[in-house]
Amino acid sequence: MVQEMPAPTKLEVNRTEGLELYYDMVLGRTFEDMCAQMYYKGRMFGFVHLYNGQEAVSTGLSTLLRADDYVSSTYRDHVHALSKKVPPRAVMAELFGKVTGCSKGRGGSMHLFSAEHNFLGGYAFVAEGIPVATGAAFSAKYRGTDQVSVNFFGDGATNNGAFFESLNMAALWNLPVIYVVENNLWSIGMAHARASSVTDIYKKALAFDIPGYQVDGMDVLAVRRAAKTAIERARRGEGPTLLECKTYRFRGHSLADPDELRDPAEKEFWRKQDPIPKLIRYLIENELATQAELKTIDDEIQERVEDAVRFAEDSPEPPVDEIYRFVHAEDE
Amino acid sequence: MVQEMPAPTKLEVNRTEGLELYYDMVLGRTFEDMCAQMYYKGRMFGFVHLYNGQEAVSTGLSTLLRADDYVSSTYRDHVHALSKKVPPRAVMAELFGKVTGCSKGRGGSMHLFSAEHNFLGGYAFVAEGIPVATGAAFSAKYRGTDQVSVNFFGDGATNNGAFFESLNMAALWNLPVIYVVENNLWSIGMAHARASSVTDIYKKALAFDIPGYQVDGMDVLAVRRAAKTAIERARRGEGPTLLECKTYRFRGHSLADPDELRDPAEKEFWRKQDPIPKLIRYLIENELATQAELKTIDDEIQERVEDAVRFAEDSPEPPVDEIYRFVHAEDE
Amino acid sequence: MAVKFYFEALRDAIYEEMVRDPMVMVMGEDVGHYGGSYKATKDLFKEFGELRVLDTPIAENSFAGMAVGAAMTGLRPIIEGMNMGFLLLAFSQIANNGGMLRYTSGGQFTVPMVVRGPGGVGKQLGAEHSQRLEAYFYGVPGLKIVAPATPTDAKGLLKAAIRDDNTVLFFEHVLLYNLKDEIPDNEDVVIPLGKANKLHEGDDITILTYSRQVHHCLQALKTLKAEGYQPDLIDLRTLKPLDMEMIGESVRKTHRVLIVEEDYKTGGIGGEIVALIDEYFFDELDAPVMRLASKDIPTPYNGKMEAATIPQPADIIQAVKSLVD
Amino acid sequence: MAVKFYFEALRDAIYEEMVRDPMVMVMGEDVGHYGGSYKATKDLFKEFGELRVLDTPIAENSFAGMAVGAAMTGLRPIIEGMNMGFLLLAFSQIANNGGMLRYTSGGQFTVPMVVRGPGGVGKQLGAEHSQRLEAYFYGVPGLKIVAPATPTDAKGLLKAAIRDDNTVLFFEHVLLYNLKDEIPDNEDVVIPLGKANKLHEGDDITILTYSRQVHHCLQALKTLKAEGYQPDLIDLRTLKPLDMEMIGESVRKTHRVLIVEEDYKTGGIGGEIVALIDEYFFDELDAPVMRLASKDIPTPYNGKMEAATIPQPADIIQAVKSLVD
Ligand SMILES: Cc1ncc(C[n+]2csc(CCOP(=O)(O)OP(=O)(O)O)c2C)c(N)n1
Ligand SMILES: Cc1ncc(C[n+]2csc(CCOP(=O)(O)OP(=O)(O)O)c2C)c(N)n1
Ligand SMILES: [Mg+2]
Ligand SMILES: [Mg+2]
Repeated sequence: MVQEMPAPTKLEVNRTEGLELYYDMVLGRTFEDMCAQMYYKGRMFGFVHLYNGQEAVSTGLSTLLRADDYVSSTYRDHVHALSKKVPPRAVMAELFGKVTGCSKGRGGSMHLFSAEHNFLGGYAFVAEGIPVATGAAFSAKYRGTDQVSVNFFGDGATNNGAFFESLNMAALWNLPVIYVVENNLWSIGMAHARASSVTDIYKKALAFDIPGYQVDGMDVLAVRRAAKTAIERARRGEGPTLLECKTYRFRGHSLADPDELRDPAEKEFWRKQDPIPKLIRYLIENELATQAELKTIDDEIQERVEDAVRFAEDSPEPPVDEIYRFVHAEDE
Repeated sequence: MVQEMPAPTKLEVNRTEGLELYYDMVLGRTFEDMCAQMYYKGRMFGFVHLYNGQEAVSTGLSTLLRADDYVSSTYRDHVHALSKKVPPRAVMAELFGKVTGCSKGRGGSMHLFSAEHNFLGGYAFVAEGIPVATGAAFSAKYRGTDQVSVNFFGDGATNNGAFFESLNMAALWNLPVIYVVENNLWSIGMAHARASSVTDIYKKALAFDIPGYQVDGMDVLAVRRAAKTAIERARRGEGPTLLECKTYRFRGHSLADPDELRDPAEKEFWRKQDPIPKLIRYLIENELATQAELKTIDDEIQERVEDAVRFAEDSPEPPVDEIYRFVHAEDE
Repeated sequence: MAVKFYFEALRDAIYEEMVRDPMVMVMGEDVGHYGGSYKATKDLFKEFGELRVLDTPIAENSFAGMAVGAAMTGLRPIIEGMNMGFLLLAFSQIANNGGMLRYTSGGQFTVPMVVRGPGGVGKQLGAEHSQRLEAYFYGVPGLKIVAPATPTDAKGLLKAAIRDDNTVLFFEHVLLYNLKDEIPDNEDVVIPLGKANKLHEGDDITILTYSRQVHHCLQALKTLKAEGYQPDLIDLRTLKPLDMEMIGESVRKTHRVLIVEEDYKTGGIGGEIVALIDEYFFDELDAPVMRLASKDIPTPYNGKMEAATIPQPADIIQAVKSLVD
Repeated sequence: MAVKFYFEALRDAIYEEMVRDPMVMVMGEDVGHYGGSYKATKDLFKEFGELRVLDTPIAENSFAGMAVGAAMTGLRPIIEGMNMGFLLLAFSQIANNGGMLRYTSGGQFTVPMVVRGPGGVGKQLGAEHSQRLEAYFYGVPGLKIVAPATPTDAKGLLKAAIRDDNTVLFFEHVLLYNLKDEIPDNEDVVIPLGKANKLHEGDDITILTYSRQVHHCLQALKTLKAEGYQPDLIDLRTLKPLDMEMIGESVRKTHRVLIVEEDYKTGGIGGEIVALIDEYFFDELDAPVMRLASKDIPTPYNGKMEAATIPQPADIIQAVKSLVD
């Protein structure tokens, strides 16, 4: 069941699609860079985990999803939320701890939520979101909808029991869930090969008799290709898929991480795989867009992210006297 | 890495070995039948899980172990303790809640322990003993001994996260541990095929790149063959092995279980595989023993088990005023 | 009225709620074909199908997490812990998400899940099967905790728990499943969470208890009444939130309080109740609130030791006398 | 004397104990190459090797269980929870085996394991990273629980915990790692478990606190003393077992008690302390023991709300005045 992906057909995306992928990846990158600035300026606190380098994964998956599909993530969740169309304003305001944030200032970077966008949350415990996403898929099947549940998590999470327990149940009941492993080769300071006795994560699908794919997570088109296959399978009610995306984070684990253990040569190697320039080359070579057009998009995004910051800055904090609000379902 | 076992060589055991296997299996069977009687007589309480039918697994493994090797088990632990040479008197007395019991009357059926015999315990939570056994193996490696750690658990435990987490760590660090799955096809009322998306448990070894074997758990010689390979590998410091023994329990899950869900035909089929008659045929055919000799052993064992009951009956209960004793390491 | 066992009352509650609301479902080990370890879901799968009465593998952490995800997206899962102790394995999902997710999501998501199963000390089940998780989970914000002592309460409180939009931990007692009781039938018995139950009116002492210890208290009550004592006996029923109204009203009347609980004395719920009574009614107290609880030890297997571990009617009688006389 | 940070003091304790006893080892996520999330094991693997300073996969339940098995067979493992909250995933191994196995085995096995790591409320880390497990684990029989407030205590108590033959939960505080302190060096600082520490002698009120709240109390103390108050300030240091001797002696002197704790008020350790003080010293009390604790809510991310969640020096000052005046 560990399968080869179909070879790419000549032109995989049209102009509109290509530009959408570009927009989503650049939005993610720009947003995260801005977060770093804001963190160092003391505008946001706690652990902030940035997504730089992994954009092709979030974009490759979520641009193919419907609004009523579910996405859940980890503590590295900003960009997964953005790709699911949670507005940058709402995410930035949350990071600023403002009441206009997507979790009303209560959640913070590791607890982003948006019911409106079926974004089921950032989960701060490793592997914690895997059973939750499986439950959302169960719920879709139970209610007889054809919604799909996509869950993003890292290589480190695949050594945790919840990963195996969930894949088994998803396989048993043919749940419409896609487990997307963002294998960025590291769990903070723990190299993947030191943590996993079998480093090819997609092969673990064999233990549950579900399809497992490994794709270049630095190539948004490759991710998209696999995503299409997995989403269609889930949509048809045929069951779960394990999708391993080989990728890399361009920054430290979190903005608090000195990042001293990763070999500079390794970082250099992966920087060259940056998914954004790769897509640019594709768009230009295939005449789907011009440099000028892309520049316009960049500026538009830059302005949108700056607007998000202004919005966050200007938004009020949640009133402290509402500190007990939302503890129980009774309080609206 | 999922391997075929070497074919049986003509005569696998000599007379002494053959009789030892016979003695150990019959002791287990006789002891458990006596437990059933005592339970119905109200001599023991709580959940009592009998091992009838699975004797070839415990015997096939433990008769090859050294006194300083470790064995750990589940709540279905009486016979695993006996095979590790914990005296029937000490086990029966524990089931009677007597101070002469192997856990001094504090543990009961699901919590048998014997430090003297390196029997690390019954564990009442499913899969709970798997990491503990892995830790004992780690300890052996750490201390530089060549001790081996053997852990018995059921098919149901292989759907629990601790199973996967532990196999991964044992593989990473090449720990001298043998994971013995007693696949008796059922977890209480849950059929294995309804609980595991891949029913061949030995294949899960692939996910961790360790050897996995599947053997006929109703054939003590087959189990012994696989056990030898796994124990030698562990002893040489080459790492863990997953050993799936296909077996069946002849009684309900526990003495409280009505056992209404298992098909009579299925029970009948497995009864025909009874490992004890199978070994008898082998011993007789190969002229390793006579019916008369075996009968003598049966009587000897019957007497030994009755003696264990008398011992348990006559033993005192732990003094209630010692109820706080052993909570902390400080109290001897 | 119909005579029902505690386990039947639970089953009736689940059955009626599943009929009433198609989003109510059950998941857990052996809840389907086997009917639940104490028969609380017996044959429900035949009527509602295997998806609504879902037999799960032995994976407490993940099926609890699945229930969270299902509850966030419209279902009302009831998860059964074959023994509540096993849910130690699901502590993070229950605490982080059952208890806290609504808050961290700024009120966007609710997790209407019921976590039910047998708790308490049984008949020589050994330490791991005799834990008292109501105390371990007590501090987790956002959770409600219930522990019914009778078939009627079991039914009425479980129906309320299923309809509640918060995560509710519902502790049944392993020794109460075969308790019989008259229950009003063809009628919708719903007992609101957070309301205690006065079992005997008296004015010389307040006895606060829950679950199986209610029955030990009722036994003690017979003797005590015969000897002229008049305890105000209260079954807390809901452990979190506590019914401070009924407790206060009673304390103002009796000025003496005895707490009888099966959980460990140290770190038990009794300590919290003592602190609350001091905080609100200290001047009403003629004597320190007394806690009669289980000894701070893993439950021993030996029968006599096990019996000595938990409060017995004789202990209750003695405690009441020591406080009143 | 040498000036040390709290994290250095922890590292020194581990280092010295590893030198002293070859069976002492460390396991956990990123304890090796990375040196521990708060550097408490920095570079130890270089000196002791990767087996004695073992980097584990992210599998709390199983590496805790591994530590149990290792401890039963001769090792003295120190396991680090990268954040203590993550050990909710290891609750069953810690409770069943760390806490109860010695008892269920009839005293045959001991589990000399230390479970350490950062707890408490940090600087906007969010709800899941700001839990207070000392309260959740408090009831588990057999466990000892420690929570040092200073570098000296961190070192001395950790060494005692490592030498203790019971399983000890050792709660560091995420905001104390960079606290500095003078520590007697080239000397074996071992502070016995179970002994509290008197930080200020006074006779008008007893303040009982632990971990980071000790520092909030010390801040409050400055103002209080300036205004003529003389609190008897006690750092509990070991939360289980409690030093009832020092507590009692103080209560007999002051007749008033304030508990300042960072764990949740409901189900917190304070409730237990109130109940114990009532049980043993009720007649000594001029007023009900007061609990100043965190609000019963998941810790909000917003900074102001987070600050309002836990007790602040101003709250302590006000509480003392309300009790003494
Ligand atoms: C249960 C749990 N254990 C440990 C942690 C601490 N922690 C946070 S992220 C992380 C590494 C996760 O690595 P990976 O799964 O590969 O995701 P990545 O950070 O690389 O995206 C760890 C150990 C946690 N948050 N939750
Ligand atoms: C963590 C946990 N969950 C559930 C149970 C209840 N339980 C006891 S035995 C059992 C079935 C185990 O089946 P298997 O692992 O196949 O072992 P077998 O009983 O067949 O020997 C279950 C669910 C338990 N003891 N521990
Ligand atoms: Mg990673
Ligand atoms: Mg089985």
